Amino acid sequence: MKALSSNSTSFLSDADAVAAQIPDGAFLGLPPDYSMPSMAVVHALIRRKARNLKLLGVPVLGLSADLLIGAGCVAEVESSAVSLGEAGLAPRFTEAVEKNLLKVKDATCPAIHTALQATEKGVPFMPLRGVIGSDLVALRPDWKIIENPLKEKDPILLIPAIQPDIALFHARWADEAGNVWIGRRKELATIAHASRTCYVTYEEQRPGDMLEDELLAPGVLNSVYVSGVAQAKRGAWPLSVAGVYGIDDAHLSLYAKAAKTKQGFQRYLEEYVWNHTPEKNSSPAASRA
Amino acid sequence: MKALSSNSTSFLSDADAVAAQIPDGAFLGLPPDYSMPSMAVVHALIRRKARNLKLLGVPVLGLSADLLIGAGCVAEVESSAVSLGEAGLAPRFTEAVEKNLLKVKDATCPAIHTALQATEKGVPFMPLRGVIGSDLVALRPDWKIIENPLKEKDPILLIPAIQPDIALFHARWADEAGNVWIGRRKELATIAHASRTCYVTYEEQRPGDMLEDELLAPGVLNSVYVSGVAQAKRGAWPLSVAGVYGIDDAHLSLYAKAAKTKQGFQRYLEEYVWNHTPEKNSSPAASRA
Amino acid sequence: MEPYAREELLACCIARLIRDARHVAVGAASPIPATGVFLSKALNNKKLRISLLHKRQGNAFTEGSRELFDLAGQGRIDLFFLGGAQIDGEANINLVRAEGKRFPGSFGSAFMYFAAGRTILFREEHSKRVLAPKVDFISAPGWSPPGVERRGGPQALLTGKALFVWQKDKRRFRLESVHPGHTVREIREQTGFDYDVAPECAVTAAPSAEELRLMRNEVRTEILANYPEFAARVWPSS
Amino acid sequence: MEPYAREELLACCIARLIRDARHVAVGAASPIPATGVFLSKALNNKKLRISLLHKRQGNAFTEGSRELFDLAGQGRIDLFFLGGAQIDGEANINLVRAEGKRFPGSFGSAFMYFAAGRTILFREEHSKRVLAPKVDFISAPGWSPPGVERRGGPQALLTGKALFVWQKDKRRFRLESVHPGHTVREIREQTGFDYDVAPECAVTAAPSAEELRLMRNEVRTEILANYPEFAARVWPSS
Repeated sequence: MKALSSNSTSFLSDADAVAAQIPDGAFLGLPPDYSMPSMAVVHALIRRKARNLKLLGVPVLGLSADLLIGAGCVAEVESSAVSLGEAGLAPRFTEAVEKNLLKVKDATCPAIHTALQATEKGVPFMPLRGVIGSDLVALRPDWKIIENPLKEKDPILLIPAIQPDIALFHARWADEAGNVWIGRRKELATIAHASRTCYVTYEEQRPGDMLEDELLAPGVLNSVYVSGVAQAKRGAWPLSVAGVYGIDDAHLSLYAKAAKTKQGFQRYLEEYVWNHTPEKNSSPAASRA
Repeated sequence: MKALSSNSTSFLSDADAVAAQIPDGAFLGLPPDYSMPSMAVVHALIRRKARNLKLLGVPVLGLSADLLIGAGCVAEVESSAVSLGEAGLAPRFTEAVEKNLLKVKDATCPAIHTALQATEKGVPFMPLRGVIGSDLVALRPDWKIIENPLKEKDPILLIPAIQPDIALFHARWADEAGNVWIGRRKELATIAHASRTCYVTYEEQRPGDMLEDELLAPGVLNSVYVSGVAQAKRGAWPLSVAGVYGIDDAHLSLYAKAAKTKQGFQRYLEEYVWNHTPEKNSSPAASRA
Repeated sequence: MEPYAREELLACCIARLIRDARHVAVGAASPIPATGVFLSKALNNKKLRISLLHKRQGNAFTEGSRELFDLAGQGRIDLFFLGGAQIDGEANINLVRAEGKRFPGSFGSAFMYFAAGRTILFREEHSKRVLAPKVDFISAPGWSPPGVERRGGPQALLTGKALFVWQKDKRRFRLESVHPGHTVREIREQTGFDYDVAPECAVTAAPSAEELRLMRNEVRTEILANYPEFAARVWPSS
Repeated sequence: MEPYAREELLACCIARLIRDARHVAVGAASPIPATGVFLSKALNNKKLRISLLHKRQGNAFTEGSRELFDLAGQGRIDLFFLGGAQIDGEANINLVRAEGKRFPGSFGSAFMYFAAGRTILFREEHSKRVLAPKVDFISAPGWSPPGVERRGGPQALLTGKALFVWQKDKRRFRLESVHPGHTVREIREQTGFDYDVAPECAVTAAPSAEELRLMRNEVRTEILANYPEFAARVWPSS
């Protein structure tokens, strides 16, 4: 396991500047659609024609992965699932797998959390209950069933630590100290803790240091984990930032329909990624919380 | 591992009502002095003459343990340390150990976190780096050094899961739904997750449900883990509740001096525990955070 | 008898299966199970704790997406729901791939099927394709050999046409009831695996007036916030 | 030369040992190490990140007390401080018991001594009792045999009378400097373990005017907030 960065946070100009920090072939830890993927950087990665990315879904993936896969940026996906949730299958992922164009390492949600928590704690593995008897085990030579060393006749699965090169996500706030407010989306902290570097886009900058505020601090990811931040207003669109804007369900349906064919997907990219106009974002109002 | 409670939270009348829920012989998970021990319930346990408690320090203990030990409530302590911090040694703990009146299971901080996280995740053990070569290992027959099953010639320590009977601590707020706000003191969540039951005293009750508030939610322990709550104003005194009142350093010094002798300790109990008058609490103002 | 939607019948079946559960977690894209759970709470289980994994507002999980699995590992989830691209007669489920088709993936099934107190399998499509003799890929096994730690397993399998209960000792499903409009023979023809038939096997009871009233009022309100398309379709604003 | 307090000299010794560390964590009851770390930052290491474990306000840890250990496990802590009721010539430390006396306990030493990039051992009392031939109890070992994973270990041992550096290859301390008012011979007499003496062993350099100015101004402000008794004693309000 490589020693991880603890430098101070860089303030980058925008999502494209973040995408420039993500080299081809990087192993990216990404949150699910409900937990603030940085869609702004996903779009920027497509624009900079990133290639051979490896994606880790923590613990599942959706629109962010489907866009990157469809645009040819991805060589491999490790995830417990890739889907658009209520909007249905992830069409570009599904087609890429069915045509054997994408390497998939199938996992199960708690195995991914466990693997990242192992890196978070600096241990080479952690055990996980269940899973034994699932065909997932045979497909994962890195997973190993052992006899519990503390009890006789008790088989248990060991999951090795995973260390992404880069944690990438969006957040509501960054402050002047480089701290990031992730609120209740604590999987973002786990990804950041376990990754060698971490880039975050944010809605708004807050003055001062959120760690000085007892009410905000519980939702803060300390800047010690944050390599760089960049502002990206509505940077999770068409997904949501709790308390700021809701999921754009209509846009997700539009995407699910468009991306059913390669041509439809290209037209979607043309309109929403290549000819980038944030004004097109039409996120609904936030729920009141 | 016993299945854990997920009933709804009871609202109890006061700290004494909480102490009545804690039977003699219970295995109590307690936070350190800097992380809101429920001193109100510690006092109530002394008043109700609790006996044979087993204390787990997560990961260390201080005034709360020293009081309970001095008052004869404790049969065993598992902790990484027991001390009064800047105020010096914990005098009742020290004397009890030196006179061989107390069973101590010595640990090291991350081993205790690891043991509780194992219970939190429902696994029977977790590995921990380091520690090999420490005399702690020989004294802990429950700890075991194995060869890393995923790599040759790599000895590593396994720590078995620990499940306290009762998590006990103080918090700033409880709400009408039984949720508790612990802020950045996340070890309190770990203790609660890993314990069979959890009792919390709080400073103030908040109306409604804090989970509905995006800004408060990140610091909330969900009521699913909370068996019972009771109001205890200044319930952490002479220790602190961040943002509400600071540590009463002068009182800690007074205690450290008084408790050096058994007689001095009894006089302290007489004044501050048996003749319980909350008005004696003289906590300094909160730091501004 | 009042007319009702197919979704309402299925939600009623689920509500009747909840019994004395104290804490039910409901995953993504599960509006019918969610409806059944809220109905159970409204009917006869006032203290039932319902944790919607993807609740859009006031989400109960403050430890992120790991908390559901930790809760289950702790034994604090009494009941969970799983589906399957395929489900077989040993209650194995497949969420990964079948007949050249790729599905989203196993999600947390390989863990939750073991760790939740019990699991209700739910899949609307009732066909030999879905209810297969043997799944092409085991995302999560329906049972485990002695010695493999496992807290829970399947309780029942609900489809759009019938309800089966799981017989743990026999490791076989038993047909419990057939939904109105379908027959025992039709079920046999459209099920790819073998199963027993309960001697008392009957027609699934239709939703009562009280069940319908609750679903169309307080339950609808809960569902609308999190499954807006579903709620709008099943209970269009009156 | 300006007069200075003993604590100021020791803090200067620590500041000089920090070198290029990017992240230093300081535990409880460590006002002199904390002073040294803030001095290093003020002097020549502006980007140094200092995490005070028990910072009373604006505490950097938002994952609770586990985060320090996780950070160290991740390799994000370059430098840590440990003390000892006893320390021996192999750099083993004892925080548990000696000569019938009980001390608080091992704290996180058994992990941090391995996981932090390097550790400065600090103990003011310099006596044969403390600097023992062999500790009565190893809370954390000074070195580990090949094959035992260990990121870091001791860098130096600072006492109230002298500074030793750790020679990893030889597994022995080397006396590097003796604080003003003490002699090389006195150190040998009052140290219970054997050690080498650096050929260039000299008197520990006194704090410079600049070091004193910084300690008495910006550093004092930082220390006052977290170690009020210490700050009031060493730097009484002028």
